[in-house]
Amino acid sequence: MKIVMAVIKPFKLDEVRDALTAIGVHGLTVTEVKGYGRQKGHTEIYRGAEYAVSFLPKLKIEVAVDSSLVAKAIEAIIGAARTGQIGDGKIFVTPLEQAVRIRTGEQDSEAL
Amino acid sequence: MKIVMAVIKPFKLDEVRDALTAIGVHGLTVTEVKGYGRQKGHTEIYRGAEYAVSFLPKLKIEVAVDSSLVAKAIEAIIGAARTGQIGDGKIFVTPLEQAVRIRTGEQDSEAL
Amino acid sequence: MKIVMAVIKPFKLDEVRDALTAIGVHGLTVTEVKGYGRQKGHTEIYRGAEYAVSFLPKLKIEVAVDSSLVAKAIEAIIGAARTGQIGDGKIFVTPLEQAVRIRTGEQDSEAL
Amino acid sequence: MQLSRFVKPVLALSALALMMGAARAEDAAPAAAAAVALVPNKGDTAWLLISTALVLMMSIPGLALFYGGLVRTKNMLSVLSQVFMIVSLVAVIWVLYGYSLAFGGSADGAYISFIGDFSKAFLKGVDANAVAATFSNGVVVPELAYMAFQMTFACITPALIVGAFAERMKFSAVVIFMILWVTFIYFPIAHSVWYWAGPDAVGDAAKALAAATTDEAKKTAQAALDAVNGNAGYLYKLGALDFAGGTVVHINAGIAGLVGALFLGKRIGFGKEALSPHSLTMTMIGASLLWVGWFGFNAGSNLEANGTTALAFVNTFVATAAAALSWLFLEWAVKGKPSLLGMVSGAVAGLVAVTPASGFAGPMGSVVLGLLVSPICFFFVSTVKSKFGYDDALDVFGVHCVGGIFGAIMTGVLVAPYLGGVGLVDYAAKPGTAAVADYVMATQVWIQIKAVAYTLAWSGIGSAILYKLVDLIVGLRAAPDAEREGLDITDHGERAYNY
Amino acid sequence: MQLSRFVKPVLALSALALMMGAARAEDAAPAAAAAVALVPNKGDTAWLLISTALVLMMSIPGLALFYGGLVRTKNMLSVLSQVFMIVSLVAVIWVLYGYSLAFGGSADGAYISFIGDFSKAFLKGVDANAVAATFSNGVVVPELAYMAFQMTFACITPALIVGAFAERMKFSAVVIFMILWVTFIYFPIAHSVWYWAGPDAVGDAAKALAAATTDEAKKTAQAALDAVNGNAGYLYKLGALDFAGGTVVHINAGIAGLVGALFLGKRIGFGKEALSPHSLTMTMIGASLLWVGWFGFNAGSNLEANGTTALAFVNTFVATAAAALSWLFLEWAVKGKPSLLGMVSGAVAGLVAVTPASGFAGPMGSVVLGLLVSPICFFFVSTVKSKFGYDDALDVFGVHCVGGIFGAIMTGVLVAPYLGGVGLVDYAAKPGTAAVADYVMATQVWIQIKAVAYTLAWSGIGSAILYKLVDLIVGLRAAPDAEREGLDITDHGERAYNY
Amino acid sequence: MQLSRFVKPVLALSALALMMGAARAEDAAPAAAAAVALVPNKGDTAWLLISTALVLMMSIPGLALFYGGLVRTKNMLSVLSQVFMIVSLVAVIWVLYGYSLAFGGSADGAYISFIGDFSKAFLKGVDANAVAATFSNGVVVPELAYMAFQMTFACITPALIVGAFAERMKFSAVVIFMILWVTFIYFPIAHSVWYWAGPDAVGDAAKALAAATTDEAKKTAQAALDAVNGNAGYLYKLGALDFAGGTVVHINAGIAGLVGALFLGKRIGFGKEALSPHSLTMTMIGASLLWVGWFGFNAGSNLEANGTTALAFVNTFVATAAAALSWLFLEWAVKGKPSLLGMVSGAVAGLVAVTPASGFAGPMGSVVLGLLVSPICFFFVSTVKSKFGYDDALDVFGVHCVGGIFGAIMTGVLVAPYLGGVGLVDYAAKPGTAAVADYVMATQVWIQIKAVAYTLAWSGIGSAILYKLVDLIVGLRAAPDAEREGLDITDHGERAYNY
Ligand SMILES: Nc1ncnc2c1ncn2[C@@H]1O[C@H](COP(=O)(O)OP(=O)(O)O)[C@@H](O)[C@H]1O
Ligand SMILES: Nc1ncnc2c1ncn2[C@@H]1O[C@H](COP(=O)(O)OP(=O)(O)O)[C@@H](O)[C@H]1O
Ligand SMILES: Nc1ncnc2c1ncn2[C@@H]1O[C@H](COP(=O)(O)OP(=O)(O)O)[C@@H](O)[C@H]1O
Repeated sequence: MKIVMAVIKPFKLDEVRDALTAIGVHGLTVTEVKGYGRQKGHTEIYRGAEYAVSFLPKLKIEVAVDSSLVAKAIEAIIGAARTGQIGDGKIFVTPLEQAVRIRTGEQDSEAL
Repeated sequence: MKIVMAVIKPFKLDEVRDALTAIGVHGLTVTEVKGYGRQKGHTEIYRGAEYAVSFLPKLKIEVAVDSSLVAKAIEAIIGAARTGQIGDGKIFVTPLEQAVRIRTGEQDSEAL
Repeated sequence: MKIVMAVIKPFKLDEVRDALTAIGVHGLTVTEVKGYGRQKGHTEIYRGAEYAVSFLPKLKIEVAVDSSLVAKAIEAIIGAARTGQIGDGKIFVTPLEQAVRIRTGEQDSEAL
Repeated sequence: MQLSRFVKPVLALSALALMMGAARAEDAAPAAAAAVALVPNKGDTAWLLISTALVLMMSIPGLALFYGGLVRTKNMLSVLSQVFMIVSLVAVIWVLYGYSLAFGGSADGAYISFIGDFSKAFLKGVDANAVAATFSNGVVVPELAYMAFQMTFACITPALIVGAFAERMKFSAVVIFMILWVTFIYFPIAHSVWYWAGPDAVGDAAKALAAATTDEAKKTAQAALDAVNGNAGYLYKLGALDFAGGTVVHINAGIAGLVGALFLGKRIGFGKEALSPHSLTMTMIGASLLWVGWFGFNAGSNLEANGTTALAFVNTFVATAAAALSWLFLEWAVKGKPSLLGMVSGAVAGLVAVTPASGFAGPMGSVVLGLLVSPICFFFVSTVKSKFGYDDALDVFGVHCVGGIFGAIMTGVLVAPYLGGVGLVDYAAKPGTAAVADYVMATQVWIQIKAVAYTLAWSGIGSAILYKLVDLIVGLRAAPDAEREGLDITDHGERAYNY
Repeated sequence: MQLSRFVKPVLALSALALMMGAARAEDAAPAAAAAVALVPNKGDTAWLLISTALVLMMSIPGLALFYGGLVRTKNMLSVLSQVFMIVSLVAVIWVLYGYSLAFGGSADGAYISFIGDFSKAFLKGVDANAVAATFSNGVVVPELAYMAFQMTFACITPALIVGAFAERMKFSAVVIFMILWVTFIYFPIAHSVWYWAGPDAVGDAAKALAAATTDEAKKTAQAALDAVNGNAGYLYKLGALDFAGGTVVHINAGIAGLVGALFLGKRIGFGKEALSPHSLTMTMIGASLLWVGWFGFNAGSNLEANGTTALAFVNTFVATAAAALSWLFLEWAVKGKPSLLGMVSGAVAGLVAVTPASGFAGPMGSVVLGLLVSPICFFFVSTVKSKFGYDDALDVFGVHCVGGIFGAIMTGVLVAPYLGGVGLVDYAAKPGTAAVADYVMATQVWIQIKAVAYTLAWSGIGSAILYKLVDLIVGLRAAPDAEREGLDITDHGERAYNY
Repeated sequence: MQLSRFVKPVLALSALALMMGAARAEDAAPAAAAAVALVPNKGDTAWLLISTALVLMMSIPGLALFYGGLVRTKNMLSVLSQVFMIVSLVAVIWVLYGYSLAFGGSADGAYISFIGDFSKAFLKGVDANAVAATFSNGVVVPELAYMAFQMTFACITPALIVGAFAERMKFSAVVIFMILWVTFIYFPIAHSVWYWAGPDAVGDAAKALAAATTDEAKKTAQAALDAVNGNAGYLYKLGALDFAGGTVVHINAGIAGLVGALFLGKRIGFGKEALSPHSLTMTMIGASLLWVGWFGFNAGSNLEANGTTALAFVNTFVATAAAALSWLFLEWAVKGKPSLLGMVSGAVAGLVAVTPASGFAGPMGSVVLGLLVSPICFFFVSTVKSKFGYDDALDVFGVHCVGGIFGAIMTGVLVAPYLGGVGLVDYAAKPGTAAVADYVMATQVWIQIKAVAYTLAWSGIGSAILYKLVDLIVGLRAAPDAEREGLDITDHGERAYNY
């Protein structure tokens, strides 16, 4: 099993969710984050004092999937989240050793 | 070492924290997240326009523990967070290769 | 590749970011979290009712880096985030198996 | 004889004339006509109307925010909705029959001491030309303005109660309870305290008595004067002083809140989890608007814009300031930190306490009143509440009822002329003027205590019955799951914030 | 003859005197002097000034918060900025030439029915001693106070429009559009509805006619009276009733909003994503302040502080309360949940509907008006909007225009004396008093419908032209990326919240 | 002779009578009695009281939110607490001895030009029947109302200062500093500017002089008139114009703020980190309420409700609007974006600048004043502040002091009748009326500059001494760790938001 973690632009959430459920993902967890990267931020000015804001609002999506689904999941995310502009975000895949459903105690694939 | 990451219902935080400290966990990190899964959301209506809200507020708990403690930690979390209803959440276990305490530079088990 | 995840004090963000970019890290993702640990919290009193607040505001930084950069990154973070007081935080290193840039589809090192 | 409020329509005077036995309709007519000839002063009208707007602002957004800030995010809208709904609901009920039950009435009703009648239902006879009496002989205000001013009191009082059972009562139960509560508790109490025949009616009857020469005429005139004096609410006749609503508003709502908190039981997590206020910023805005609006409440209760109005204004200002400081420094001393919530709670306690006293006490008396009320309320909301373990969520009992009782009793003290108070008045002694009446502190304090006890009993018992009734009809309490998820989503289908 | 508002400077009277042909300047002088001798009542002045402050509070922060709470976080400041900017901008324009275009004018202008002139530009002649007429013979108010009161109406009306095209119009476009809109739409409409010669001018001319003995004198006097009656706005002369601005403010802004929504097109994501309100707390604060401030708007429109003022106050109170309940229970029945947003939307709909009727209807009529307006508006904002698919973001059309139209027409009904209304007045019949005029419901309703149609046409067509123009100059709509990022950052370089 | 404010109790007149030497107590009595016979107009009383409520609303919640929104979340409650505490504290001090030190005083005190005495301590003699003079001969208001109105000025002025040292000063230090500051800085300055004998006292003495026939009598009468004229504050006697508190409130608080910012040093992170406002929404609400409340501040300062009140109202309206636009467009031009914070900062700058001028300038003058003040303040808060590097956190100096100075000086210009101003008055020239006095612009501007300098010196030096003193007693600055964690938790044990 893997955890596929994607950092995306906030307004792409619904599309990514739909793309993932379309390939059989039943759950995911979303976190509001601030991203720093190549995408340039903006300047805020408060009474003449200018602040460069380089952290931009992004959403982090974490999906635990069977290893077999990883490639499809990546594809689905890219398909839904790409705008072609800098700042579209990243996908990171990390190993997942065990998964448990709290309600039932089911393990691993059953738990997802 | 492992990172035990649990997604739970928000009002269960204190109980989970207590259960974990009871088995010797000294620290944890909590994030407010939105979860999508089998638990159905609710409908919000604003001036007649209905929106189905499928992302529900959850808390994500991350605990770095010695591998030996993983089973106990899972048990503790299940014991505290289970209500028996859909949406109780998941526990994910991922490998942790290195841990450092910033203040002292202590490593791994010492750092937890 | 690894994911270096650090939990730090909020006001240290800018310094940590600068230290990381100085060693060639081009991006990172920040999350507001609440930390529970050795650092004692404070008491809040509302109309005579006292509540012990043991979760403190922290920032979690996640940086995906080439394995070769891990040591340097840890060093940079420690250098920037240490105040010497309890609660300075932790650094956790976890394996990263794959990285993809959504915009271009670039993989792994190229994607970071 | 003491100051209080009253409405004197032409009808009332005519009824009075009829009651006099000797008077024929033709005789009454000129008197009535004379009364009609009194034209409101535009300065008074302006003041009464702006005061009315200020009191509405106390409820919405004032009270709604004060309370709303203190609950958890997930119940914010439920509090705001309950307050807004109550204001709207009671305003409509008020013009339909509430005003009549509180201020309508003719002296021949046996129940006149306890409740009005339906003579002014649907605002019958209350048009742009109708006038209402004030506390000064020969001074009237537009009755519609008086009616609207009183309406805002009827709107805010039930809204105060929701703080006690916040975060757990079903919205449907709140709606039904409030319809019943204003009808069976508020209107009668308001009538008991504030309904009387007005200074001119008293003065005219006294004048007639003085002018009577034959024994027969004297007897008739005395009977007429007695009838005028009898044409008043129970607590008014008792001689209870309540300038702007210590009993009617605060004790009344406060005890109903306590009973509600007991009936509904504690919130899930009470005493275990931190049920921290979700936005003290909102609470502070609410408290500030309460303070600002309370000038309308208290100084507006003088109905006119004169020196006494200014006195009530100043008393409201300084009692509040003193109580805010008093709570602040007490908490600083006792708990180690001076909190904003403590300070604004003190301010509200001061406002509550000065309400019945505002037109009677002097400024220095009000400062003392403010300094004293905070420690008492502080003791109730921290020590007493945690000792007895009831979950009066936003301290409606601890602040409004306790502060109201203290203020009501102290009003009997601070009215003392030798303490800077304005003393008591007698409208019959020198007809046409407000003469000085005898004042004995112990007597007055005892009257105040009786008024407090009456209010506690009526509202406490009555509210208990109503809660029980509503529980039987729709159930009072939200389901545990709904309570956990928050009433905003479950009762209203909305969320307060989507940042 | 019907009630409306008016300004009677010395100049106007003199001009009138000149027009009379026979009158020499020397003759006019005493009349003018007599007019000058009228001294404002301080109660009226106090009421008018505080009403003015209340109406400003309706715009900022009231309306700004009501609207701001309903948009997404990223556009909060854009809404607040647009409202604040419009208020500031129009206030300055108003004293430069707006007041003059709306309320300046002499009867010899051929266009007098449709717009004023520049005779009062830069407030010429409007100093601390100038007075303006009210609706009562012999009663005046300081013209500066009248001018300031009217200024707040000119400020809030364009601000209402921004709700329709919220979250997508460029700030620069809003600035330019609003300068044009008040100049070409608001000032003329305000003039058409509210400009007239005042009760004393009418009364004096009628008195002169009555006093005329010779045929020649009668003819001259009749011509003079005709001139006075002709020296009024088009809709005023039509006999349209609009106590506080149903046509001028709500229909006017509402239709301009709809046209704007159509011109700008839908927001990105409209109908697909949840565009949930970011803070219903702010919306509730805004709605509450609108309610409180609206007393200034409606009851202030009586200019004096008398019984009619109290009537307008009460009508405003209860129509709003009834409409809030009506929407609440309807939504509860239809959608299953009683929402706060629904309730406050109902309250605003009630405020809108009662605006033209506030000084004319009786309280019970206002309750009925409130109960009826909510279902109608509800139907428009839910069913009609989604059927036609236009993105009137904050329902300016559905609430203000639709509610305004309903209120305007119902005013013709509820003014009926047999429905508790105040009836129509005639200032010429018994010169010096406001005599009762004939009232036929069908006639009056037809007049009201004509006034609505006139306003819809003028504002609808005029606004369309102005949107087109501004689109050509700077472009109306923000770039898609800017819209997605939010106008706060892209237009203003700030963020509303940094928690 | 110029307009300013004053209190004329019976006592003062008697004292005056005694001073006249020739006058025996018996002679004084009728004069005093005559003065007592003046009854306040209810319209004036209504206006003064509602103005008082409006000024309280400026502080809480207005100013508190305006400031609070600009700090970081972690210091929100500290700002709200400081403002609320100051208001409460000063209100109590005011009735104990503050009012007396500012407005009490008899002419025989050698220090009468600089401070009052304790003759009105504990509000001695200030009861519901006492009256205070206005600026019109023969017009009085209830002294309690006057006292309350002035109280709100004393409450808001020190609250303005906290913006300068926000986010770093200990709460205990703020408490002590403010007690000292109002006592030694505010009361004396208020006395210097606003204390005088009133129009009737001047008129009566002048009348007596005119009536004197013998040389001896003339000499006595002249001495008496001199005594009346001498019985006034220093700046008043200088002839300084300050209608509503440009010197007393804004320059006074502004310079104290700057000194505080210098004493306390910069916040940790100043100039390095982004110290962004945590809620511009709150700042906008605050600014709006400041604007609305400021009508009470400025137009209320006329004490009466007449044409001049309307003038002050209009000036306040348009100067603010013009200044908001001016800042908006300037920032748009210079920084590329029109920000909401800029616009509301401009509005506040406009309000500050028009404060001293509000009753003296004409509307067009006020528009110009508004347009000019914003660029000046903008220059100070952006360029000057960053150049000198002081951390005046919320720009108390840059907006209030600089705007106040500009407004004070410009008042000397805009009062010019040929610029639409109202000119100067002389109460002695034609006793019983406010006659026109000579006006020379250069002279008046020079007087204004001297008043500014006096205020800057007194408050600047005095404040420095007080900061030093408080630093010695409890220390001014919070510990670095506390500052980093935020004063809400460390000083008050609460958090503003728990979403
Ligand atoms: N090395 C990294 N580790 C963690 N997160 C990263 C890293 N690089 C980028 N990100 C995240 O991805 C987001 C997008 O990256 P950015 O460089 O702006 O554009 P792009 O994805 O188009 O290359 C950033 O805002 C940040 O949240
Ligand atoms: N595959 C997944 N990957 C990541 N998080 C998940 C996944 N499935 C569920 N979750 C998280 O767990 C929460 C609970 O899941 P849900 O399916 O609603 O109920 P249950 O845990 O009872 O099966 C979700 O709200 C989501 O946050
Ligand atoms: N075992 C753990 N797993 C995850 N996060 C932890 C763990 N221990 C500590 N943390 C995080 O690190 C933060 C700092 O830890 P703490 O024990 O307070 O101080 P120190 O880092 O100086 O030992 C905590 O607030 C928490 O967010």
